[in-house]
Amino acid sequence: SPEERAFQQRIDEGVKIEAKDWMPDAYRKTLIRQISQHAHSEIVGQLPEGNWVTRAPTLKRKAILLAKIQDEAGHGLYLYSAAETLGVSRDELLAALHSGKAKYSSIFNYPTLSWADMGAIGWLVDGSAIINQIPLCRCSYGPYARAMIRVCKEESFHARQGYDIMMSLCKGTPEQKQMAQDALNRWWWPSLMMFGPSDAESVNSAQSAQWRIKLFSNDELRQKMVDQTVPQADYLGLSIPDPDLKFNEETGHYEFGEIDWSEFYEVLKGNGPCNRERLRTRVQAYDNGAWFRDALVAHADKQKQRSADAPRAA
Amino acid sequence: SPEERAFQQRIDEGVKIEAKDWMPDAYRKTLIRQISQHAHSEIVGQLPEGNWVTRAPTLKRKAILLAKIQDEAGHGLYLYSAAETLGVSRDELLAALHSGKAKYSSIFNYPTLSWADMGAIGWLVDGSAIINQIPLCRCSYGPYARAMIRVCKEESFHARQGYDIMMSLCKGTPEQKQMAQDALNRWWWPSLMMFGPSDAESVNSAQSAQWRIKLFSNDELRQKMVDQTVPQADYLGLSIPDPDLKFNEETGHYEFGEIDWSEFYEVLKGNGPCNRERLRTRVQAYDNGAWFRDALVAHADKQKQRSADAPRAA
Amino acid sequence: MRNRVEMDMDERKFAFLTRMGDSALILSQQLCKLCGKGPALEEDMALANVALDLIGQARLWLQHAAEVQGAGGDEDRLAFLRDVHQFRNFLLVEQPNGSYADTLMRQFFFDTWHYFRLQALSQSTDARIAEIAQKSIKEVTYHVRRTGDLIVRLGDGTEESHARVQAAANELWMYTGEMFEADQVELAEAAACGVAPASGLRQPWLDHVGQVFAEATLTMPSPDAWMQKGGLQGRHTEQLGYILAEMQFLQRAYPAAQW
Amino acid sequence: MRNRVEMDMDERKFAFLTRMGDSALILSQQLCKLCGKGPALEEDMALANVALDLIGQARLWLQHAAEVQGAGGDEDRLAFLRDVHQFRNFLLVEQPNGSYADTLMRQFFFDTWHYFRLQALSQSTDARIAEIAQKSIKEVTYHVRRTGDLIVRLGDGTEESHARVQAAANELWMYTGEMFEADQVELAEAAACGVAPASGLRQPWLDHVGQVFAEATLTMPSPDAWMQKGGLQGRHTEQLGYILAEMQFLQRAYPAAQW
Repeated sequence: SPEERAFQQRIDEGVKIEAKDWMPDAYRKTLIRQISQHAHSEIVGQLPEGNWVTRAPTLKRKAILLAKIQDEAGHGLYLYSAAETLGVSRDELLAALHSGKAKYSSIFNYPTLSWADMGAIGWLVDGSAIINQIPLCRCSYGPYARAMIRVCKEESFHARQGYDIMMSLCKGTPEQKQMAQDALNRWWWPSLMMFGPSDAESVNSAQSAQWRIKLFSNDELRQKMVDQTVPQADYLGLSIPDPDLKFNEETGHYEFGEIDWSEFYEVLKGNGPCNRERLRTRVQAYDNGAWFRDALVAHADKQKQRSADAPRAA
Repeated sequence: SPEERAFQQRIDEGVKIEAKDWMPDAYRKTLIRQISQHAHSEIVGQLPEGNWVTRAPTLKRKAILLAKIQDEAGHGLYLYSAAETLGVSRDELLAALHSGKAKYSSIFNYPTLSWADMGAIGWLVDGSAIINQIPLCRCSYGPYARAMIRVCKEESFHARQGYDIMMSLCKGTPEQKQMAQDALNRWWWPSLMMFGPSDAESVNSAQSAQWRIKLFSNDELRQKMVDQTVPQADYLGLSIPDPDLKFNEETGHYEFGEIDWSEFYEVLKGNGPCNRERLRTRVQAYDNGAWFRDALVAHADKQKQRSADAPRAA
Repeated sequence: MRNRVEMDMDERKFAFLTRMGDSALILSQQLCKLCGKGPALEEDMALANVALDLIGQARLWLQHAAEVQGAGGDEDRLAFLRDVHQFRNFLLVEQPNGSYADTLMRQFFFDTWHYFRLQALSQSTDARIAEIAQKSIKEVTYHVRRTGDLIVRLGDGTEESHARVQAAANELWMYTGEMFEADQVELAEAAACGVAPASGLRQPWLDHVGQVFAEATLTMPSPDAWMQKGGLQGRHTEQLGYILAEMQFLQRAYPAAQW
Repeated sequence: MRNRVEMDMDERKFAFLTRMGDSALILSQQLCKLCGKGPALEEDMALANVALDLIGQARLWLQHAAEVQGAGGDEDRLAFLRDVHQFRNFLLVEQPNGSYADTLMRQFFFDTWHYFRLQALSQSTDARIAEIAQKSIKEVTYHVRRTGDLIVRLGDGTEESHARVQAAANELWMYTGEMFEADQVELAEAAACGVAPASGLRQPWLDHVGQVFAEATLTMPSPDAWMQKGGLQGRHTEQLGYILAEMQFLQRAYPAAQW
């Protein structure tokens, strides 16, 4: 249709699409899915780290971790708002999350088993997230692009904090160093899987690329993550749990071993170590909070009624 | 009445009253109150010690403490059974406990704040309980007297275990010794109050004495406890938190300071540190277990029905 | 019944400072448990915010306490290496999070006290105490406004919310008296700082709570009700041991480590 | 993905023994939380009884493990001074007590495995292992009978009790597969003891559970369902850290003390 052609032309010219602009239904749906999935990931992503706030080893580390989790809640807020510009409500999105219809990043279905996981999550998970998200700061949908700019700024801060935790552990006692290595062992492969299946397997990629809501392929981004992370691990004195990992002098890239995608699909299907628990925690929090949210609405209604009933008081 | 005279005569001659014997209503009521209060105390008394089972410092201590708490549940069972011989059901007695109508020993309304409290409770609380209970092994009501014989045997074992914990702490590090002293400071006065108000204040004592369900006065028993305990504290190297305490060479007894009965009455009124919590824990346990108890009854009914429906199978 | 020990000036100041720091620390620790589990995203953020403010304040008080103590310790040694009987926080703040109504009521009772307390201490003649109080009161002014506002909205919200906050108030009331206890430490240190002792905060506290409760259509429990005490002397409820076991695990399990 | 480390015989036996001991220890620890809080006085006593048996067994396994390790440790050092990644218990036993239906189902799944396991080990050519197994199986024979009986009565009790135990079974099922994992340690040590490896217990376990479930009118989840693993390698669920923080507090906080 002519509308579609005009729409695509704007995108090709790098003009941002805004909430009130015409857009194809599929573009809208794809964006709602992608943004809300990202928002849900921020919300659910509070839980694995929340698991260590009460056990942070120093008051300073506790404060930093708590501030980070608070940022994640904030990212959730921006992103739900960005999704809302597309004509869907936060309540609808949460309902989809709670019913299991909407997804969140599978990485949060792994447990956090030691303090070093707070380092590994910052370093690897936030590191991967940033690589995924930086291109999105230039994506075609304005509200999403602007939300991502804020998000990325904070995420890179988080990644640095995570690396700083790893650094302290690696400079610490042998037990601490082992804690760090163990965390790397557990989080390495799941972090690589965060970029999604290999491009060959990935549906919808072409269309999303054309719409400029996906700017690089999963494999390109994954390679970027490996290239960036391996030297960091070397610097920490930690070994990447991949016997096939090696630097290719010609390409200037690290080659890495086969990813066990069966694990990825199992976690996606709900069989990760924490899927049930994460979702249940969120649903319980929401359900337990119903009386609270209802009360705020009821009070606001009463106040409105009161001002309506007492016009002279104004 | 002639029945009453005959009844009193049997008691005076030291003949035990049994469940099926005639007895005055007031005797029955007093016993039900006394025995059930004692049973409730065993049940509620599991909680302050249960608070440290998960934190016992060695596996051996954990096992000993757990076995002790199990004994207390057992004492509760004997005592409810003894009360049931007087024509009241365990469910009725529990209902009275849960509604707050029936009492349990106020001592269990104090919190257990350190491992040393496991020692102090065994040493002082069980010690006091034994002094209270040994005479009851000779009380006029047969089922009660027999239950008390079993109870006392185990209690004296518990008191020794408690003293053993204190001993280890007092021979231990300065922190451990301080833990022991702190526990003694907190449990000393409440343990003295376990014997009840001074005889002058005590109602019903004369009648109970005549019926031989109260064989010594509160003050006599309390004095016995002090006389027995002070040398034990000396041996541990701990000081009794009573500046007025002194040995009277003439009487051969320890004189001790004024008891703060206002505290006793506050705790009795429900204002102890843990009254609300203890009762709530028990009520919750009972309420949460309703479906379980109902199911066992339902299953038993089904089984009965099945055997009735299939007479040939027999 | 307790043995009285004469305290020197540093011991007294140390006790005073840990009372301030421990209550902030334990309350923030309790809020940390709710991370990502609040009733709405906005509440998650607000809770984290309050918890962060309280951790920050706890660090200032405890770091100062450690310096006064002069044993080479620091905020972390005080936070992570003392046992229950050495903590001086109010019993109020160690009470469980319960439902969100309990969490908010606990916070409202504490915030109100905290506000008046910091207001007084910011006039202290002890420059360091005044400085910490002045920094903290900016944050706490926001806390007390927020919780007061929420109590009003929930009290005057639905029947259920009204019942919940009323129950929370009744439940926690007996832990509020301790905040106004003026024992030797309090009296002497308040005098040394040139400020009114905690007992002087009781009336303003009752007034503010009464005002908010009235607007919230809640019944205020009797000011003459029986009050639990002991936190200031290190005699706590059974809750605190569990809180510390969790909070202190890493420092206890890896004593030689730097984090 | 894990680095394989060649184990010598003692390391292997140590791993094997801690697997036995840790599961007994952690399960008993979980039962200890229920002290005085069971649904009936008789259950309180039975639970305490089972917990006592399991503590006793844990002590035997861990004491033996400490001797094999030969580092001068003992049962308490292993119980109280290892961190999460060093524990080798099944994920099953660290799952929360939940409702009493969850507690009983967890126990039933474990008891059934435990029974067959001890039956096999009591024939071990390793005399010490055989001895511990023989002592334990007398107790566990009672445990498995008791829980099987209760599952039948609750499954075939009321609608509510049926729903509760069914939900518990569905919930815990994914933690049962791990009990039959036969990794290097298991295979080599079973061979050394002259007994069948844990994988051989799977069929008898399924048969017994199936039989009890049939009598209880419960639906048995699929044996082919996805199973969680990791406990045997020290990769646990998030539950264990909290369990240990509580259990180990005193030994960690007072490292020099004798109790």
